Amino acid sequence: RHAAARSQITVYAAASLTNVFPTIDKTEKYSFGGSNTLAAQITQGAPADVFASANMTLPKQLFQKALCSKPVVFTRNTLVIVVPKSNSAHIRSVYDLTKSGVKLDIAAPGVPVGSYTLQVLKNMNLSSAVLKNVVSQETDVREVLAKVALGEADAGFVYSTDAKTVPGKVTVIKVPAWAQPKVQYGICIVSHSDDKTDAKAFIKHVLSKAGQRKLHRFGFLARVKPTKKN
Amino acid sequence: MKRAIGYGLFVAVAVVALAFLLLPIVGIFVHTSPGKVLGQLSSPVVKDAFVVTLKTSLIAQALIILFGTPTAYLLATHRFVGRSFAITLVELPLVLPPAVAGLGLLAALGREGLLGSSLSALGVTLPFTQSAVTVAVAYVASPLYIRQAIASFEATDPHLTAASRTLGAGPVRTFFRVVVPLARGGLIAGLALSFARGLGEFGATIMFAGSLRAVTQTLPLAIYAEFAVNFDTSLAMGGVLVLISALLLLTLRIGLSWQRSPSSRSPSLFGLSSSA
Amino acid sequence: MKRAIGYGLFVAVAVVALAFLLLPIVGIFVHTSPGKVLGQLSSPVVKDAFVVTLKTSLIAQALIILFGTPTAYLLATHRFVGRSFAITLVELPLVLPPAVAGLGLLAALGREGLLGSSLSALGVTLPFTQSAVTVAVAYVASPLYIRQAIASFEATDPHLTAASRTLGAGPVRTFFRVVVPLARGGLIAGLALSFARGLGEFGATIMFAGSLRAVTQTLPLAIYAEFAVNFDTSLAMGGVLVLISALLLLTLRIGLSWQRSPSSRSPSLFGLSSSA
Amino acid sequence: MATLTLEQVTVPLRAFELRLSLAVDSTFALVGPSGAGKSTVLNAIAGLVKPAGGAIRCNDETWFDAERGVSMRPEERRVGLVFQDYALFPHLTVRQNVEYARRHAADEYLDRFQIRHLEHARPGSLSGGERQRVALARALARDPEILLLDEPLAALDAHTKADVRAELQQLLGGLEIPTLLVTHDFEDAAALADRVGVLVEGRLRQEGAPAELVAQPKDPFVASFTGANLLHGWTDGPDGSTTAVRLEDGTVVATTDGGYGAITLAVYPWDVTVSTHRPDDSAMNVIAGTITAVTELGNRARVTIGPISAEITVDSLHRLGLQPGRPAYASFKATGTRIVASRPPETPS
Amino acid sequence: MATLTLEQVTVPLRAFELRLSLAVDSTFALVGPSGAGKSTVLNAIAGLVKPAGGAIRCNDETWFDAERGVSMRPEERRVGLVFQDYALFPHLTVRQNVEYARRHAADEYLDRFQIRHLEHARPGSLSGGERQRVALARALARDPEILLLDEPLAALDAHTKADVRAELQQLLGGLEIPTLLVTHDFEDAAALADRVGVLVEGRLRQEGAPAELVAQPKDPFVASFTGANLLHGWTDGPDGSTTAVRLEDGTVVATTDGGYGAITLAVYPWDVTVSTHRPDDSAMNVIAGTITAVTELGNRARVTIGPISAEITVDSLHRLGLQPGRPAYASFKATGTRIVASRPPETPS
Ligand SMILES: Nc1ncnc2c1ncn2[C@@H]1O[C@H](COP(=O)(O)OP(=O)(O)OP(=O)(O)O)[C@@H](O)[C@H]1O
Ligand SMILES: Nc1ncnc2c1ncn2[C@@H]1O[C@H](COP(=O)(O)OP(=O)(O)OP(=O)(O)O)[C@@H](O)[C@H]1O
Ligand SMILES: [Mg+2]
Ligand SMILES: [Mg+2]
Repeated sequence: RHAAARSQITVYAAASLTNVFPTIDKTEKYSFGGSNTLAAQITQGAPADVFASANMTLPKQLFQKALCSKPVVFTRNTLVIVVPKSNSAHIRSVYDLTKSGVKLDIAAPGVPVGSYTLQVLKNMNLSSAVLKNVVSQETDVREVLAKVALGEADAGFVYSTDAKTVPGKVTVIKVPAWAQPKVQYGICIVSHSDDKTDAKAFIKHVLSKAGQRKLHRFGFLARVKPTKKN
Repeated sequence: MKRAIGYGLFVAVAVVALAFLLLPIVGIFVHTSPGKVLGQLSSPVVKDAFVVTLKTSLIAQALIILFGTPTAYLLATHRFVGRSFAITLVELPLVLPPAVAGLGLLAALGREGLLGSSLSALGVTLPFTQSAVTVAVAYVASPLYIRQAIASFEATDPHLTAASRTLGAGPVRTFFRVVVPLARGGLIAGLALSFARGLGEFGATIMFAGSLRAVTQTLPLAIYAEFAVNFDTSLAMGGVLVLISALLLLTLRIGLSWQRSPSSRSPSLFGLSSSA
Repeated sequence: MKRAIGYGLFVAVAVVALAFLLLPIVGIFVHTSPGKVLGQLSSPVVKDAFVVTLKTSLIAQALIILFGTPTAYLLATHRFVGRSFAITLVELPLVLPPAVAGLGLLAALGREGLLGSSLSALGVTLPFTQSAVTVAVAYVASPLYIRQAIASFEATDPHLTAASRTLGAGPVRTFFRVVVPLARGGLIAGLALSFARGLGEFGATIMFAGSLRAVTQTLPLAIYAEFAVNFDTSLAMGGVLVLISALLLLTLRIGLSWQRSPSSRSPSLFGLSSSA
Repeated sequence: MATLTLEQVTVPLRAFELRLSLAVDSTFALVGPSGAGKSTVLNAIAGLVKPAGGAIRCNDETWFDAERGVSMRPEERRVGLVFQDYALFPHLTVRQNVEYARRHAADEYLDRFQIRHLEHARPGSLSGGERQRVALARALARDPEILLLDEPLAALDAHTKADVRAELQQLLGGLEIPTLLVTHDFEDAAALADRVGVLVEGRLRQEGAPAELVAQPKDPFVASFTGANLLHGWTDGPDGSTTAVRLEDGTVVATTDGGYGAITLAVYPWDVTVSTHRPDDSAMNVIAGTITAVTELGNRARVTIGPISAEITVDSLHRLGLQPGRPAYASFKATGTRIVASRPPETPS
Repeated sequence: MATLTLEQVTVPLRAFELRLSLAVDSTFALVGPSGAGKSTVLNAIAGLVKPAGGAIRCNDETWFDAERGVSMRPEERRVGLVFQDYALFPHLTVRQNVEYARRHAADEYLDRFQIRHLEHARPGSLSGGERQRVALARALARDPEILLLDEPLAALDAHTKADVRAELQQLLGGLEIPTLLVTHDFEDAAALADRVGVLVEGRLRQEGAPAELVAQPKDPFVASFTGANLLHGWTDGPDGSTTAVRLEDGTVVATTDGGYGAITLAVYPWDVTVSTHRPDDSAMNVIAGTITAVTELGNRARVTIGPISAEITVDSLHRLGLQPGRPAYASFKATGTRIVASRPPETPS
């Protein structure tokens, strides 16, 4: 088919991809949202052609139910700590999160970023020391970011790409690379798509050099070729 | 005097209550600045969302009127076994967290839902279409209209309906020529509430209809989507929603009170407590 | 006959409407099976969430009664400039998507909000506390009570308040001894709605209060959190919420109609349309 | 003229059961106290209330028959029902109200009831008399076979009532359809109807021409309704042509009616005369007492002495200097009394 | 006894302005048509409506004075106001209603008004008369300096009205506080009050003892209110001791009152006699016409002939065979007429 005759496909993509995907391909229709919600909707027959999730678990689950093709990793993200510009709790590193009285906001364990957060803390052996300061477990990473940006929470774990969307409102504190979880974004073709060719073409485009460059510009990390084990 | 203090306390409490209700709205406007709010009015995303919202809301309210009015009338005028259950049923959508309501709608009308196969046999797929937005809004907003309609119908003078019957009009003609015109004020008030609730509907819509720009993305969904990108903009969009809704409610209220005033009760006794 | 058809159409429409309202609830129960729903009743998460929900709801409703009742009374009995605005203000929380309402609450009462410094000077921090849940619920649910209360107060016979005044009772004693007892039915009905709405409140709560088990996690928040993990369990929890709310509404309704029956209107004319 | 018949129409009500047979062919007034079931009768005829038993027929057409399971709907029965509160549609103009039934052009009725000039007004702005005319016009424009009037005069103030009553009187005289009207005022019933039935707790106590009811009330209720004084007493039975009755205060009065045991006597105020000295006439019954109330109206005055009221001229009132607090004597002939209830003493068994 | 005075009390109402001066020291009845402003007067005295001007004083205590800016609140004025609909608290028992003002133990009033046996009943289950007694007891238990009664008899049906009126008459006679009552029925006013004022469109048309108003009505309104027939006509002025008035139908009648131009004559029904032949007596005024209505009540009957109603005995009615539709003559003496309005012809200028 000619590119010109190509019909518009519908891409269900994680909320953190809101800014970058339209720069990769602005002709498609996008529905951005929490990966969980999107997955649930696809299960219910939502008219999606492509599903781009903020983790690999959800697309894998769909794959197991034969609801989508075998997912591939198309980008990676890192976890960071954000603190309000005022930083009234004087947090300079992950270790400051153990100070008593710090109001730490994280995402719920069921949400991808929530499970990554727990993993980081586990990797750093800080689980119990830090988790006692948790004041809320949000259902969406954006809620974590909002509460830090509004100065209500003293700190929160978010994706580094999220932190970039509220410039001037938050200060980013890096999490040591060795403690970083494997934050892999998976993409797959939805089984009931009636335009699999175009869906395949879209995924190819995302995985292409140009696509990867765009992702990089918005703070995403280059995809690492999935290991054979996956 | 003790009594004056008591009365003053009343006023003070009311002022606190109104201030509490006002504060978050002021908060939104202060946080984003009115200029930003007005700027949002010209954003294409907002425009698309506004069109979707208006279209689905209008259809949903039309459906609510069409189906809700006879339902309310029958519930208001008949005493039957299970009436309490039926009225509770009418109120339940109000209780459900909207997201659960959305899941319920999926479970009922989705592809795999109770009626899914019947619907697809008819060639109808509801979820994730604009019709789904309408259905979600109608489901969530209907209790506010139906409740008020029941109250209005219960308040219409049964002598007038009886008079209509003895004058040769059947129940249906009586309903349209007598009952509805008399209950009009209450019905419009109920509709205003239901419309307002529908405009702000989020949880059920995102579950049942998804959020696709220019198709199913209503203003609240756009606000949510924008929230992931820039929550200042999203707050400004919230401001837009507040403005539109307030304008709508006010217009309705003032229009109504203007029409109703001639038949309103004598102001003399109303004035009483204010002069005290 | 044509007329009988018209009437039949009415009944048919009402049946469709009620079926539509019932379907999603049936959907939830069918999807998860009643057994699972009942099983959820013993889950510790549900128990914690239930306690939080009940506690915050009760306090929120108490606040709504305490502040909403005098507000509604003043709005019902006084004609003043800006009354329409005040009533619109009372209705606005209904329009706001709850998440926007939550953001508004943060912008107003948060640490960095409009009143943040004043509050922290008093040693009060609201966000992330159970009080914040109460505030969010009160904000979102209050319109339903206040609106109904205004309507009930407007309907009380001004002669009775006047009589109370001439018998030597000041406005406050009149309010408690005459106005409130007479409006009681309406007030309770409004409270039921507001309570129901409060039980299902999600968006404003998660924004303003966050979600922490046994502290701020209400049933709807628990349902949502579970949704990310296990769709079926979350639906079952939704079923629990439906059960509790329906039971609550029904109890109130039946209790009320039982008390009200002696003074209710003559059934003869009500029976009219049913015999037709 | 058409005829409406009610055969053992039965409606269970809260405190009692309504059970009534009735034939209406000219103007019939149903009088009775509040709550007697009067409105229920009209509602049953109009089809607004479904009786539990009996039959209602109008000119050989069966509107209701419990046994045959017939029950025509209100809109199918050709009745013109005028409600006590008139039940005009407040959102429609006078003309639209009259046109509601769509049977006849409204103009004829607007003219006939002299409400043409009000045709664009809404009921809310009409006076009581005007409202009634509109309600009548609306009911008659429906082309009814029978006219039902529920308390046609109760909603009017005394000032307009006299006028409206006279108007109504003329109107009913000119109508060619039977009319059943309901009122709790015997005077209105007498003014408007040829025949009057007294309904008490769902049963017809007495039926007849108004004058008949005054002349021969069957029971104390009918008597007091028609304006009589009621005197309660005890008698051992007739003695010759008269019966001696010992009243509650000990006074003994004579009546030409016969009775035995506890009895109630009816005496009309216009049969009672008042004097300041005990009359010599031994043929008279005399009740002595203090004047408790005096009401003057026009050239008549009503004077209440103990249990009895007398109607005398204002001239007599002034001549005798009758004033509340003064002692006086009320006297009436034995022939002016009627025994309206008697209950023989219980024999110990 | 205390005195209540109203000095130029002014209340702007929808269609007109109420402006009234009044002194009440015994029992005063304010009569007038619906909407005249009667209830507004009571509300102003009770403090439920704030006048725009004037003053209200009770026993040297100033309750309201526009100029001095005094306006006591309703609960501070010691008035006992009985509302037209009684306004009993439906959610309280009879005893709780009476105790509401907390001034006196309820028992005294429960006994005095014979409602002790009802003390635990709620107002909804009481009859009209019982309700009124409760309302009175409640108002008096407040220990008022003045009693205000709004239409005390309007809510009652005719059957109980007579009893309640008699009761009320006795009660008001025994009270030691001034009473202002409002009614639209002149007969009730005459029965209950020493003095009567006729209020029309916010102004007092005439004030005096009931008999004075009947004898000397100042204008047509007062005349018709007291029960007179009104005849409209035209005269060129008195000629000797009488004035000849040409009525609308051409009949000329004579009156002993003087007037000029368009005038209105008042004639009371009891001053009118009816005959089937034109009376020979040339001193009589005669109006010929067809009988349009006949109402019998007791031994009296009211016969309407054209513009005039006559009250005659039932005996005469039957003797003369008077029936609607028959021609008849109504006659009355010149001295029985009163000119209640006259408007001189406009002189062309
Ligand atoms: N549908 C009903 N079921 C049971 N009782 C009823 C019903 N409708 C009316 N009643 C009762 O029946 C009695 C008669 O009512 P109805 O209205 O016929 O009286 P009425 O003679 O017209 O009185 P009024 O003069 O006050 O209008 C009343 O005691 C009333 O409470
Ligand atoms: N607060 C008010 N402002 C303006 N007009 C009023 C007010 N209250 C009453 N009115 C009008 O003033 C007039 C007098 O009313 P009021 O109730 O005093 O009459 P009333 O003589 O008691 O009549 P009724 O016999 O019908 O009770 C009416 O025309 C009424 O519509
Ligand atoms: Mg009735
Ligand atoms: Mg009045």
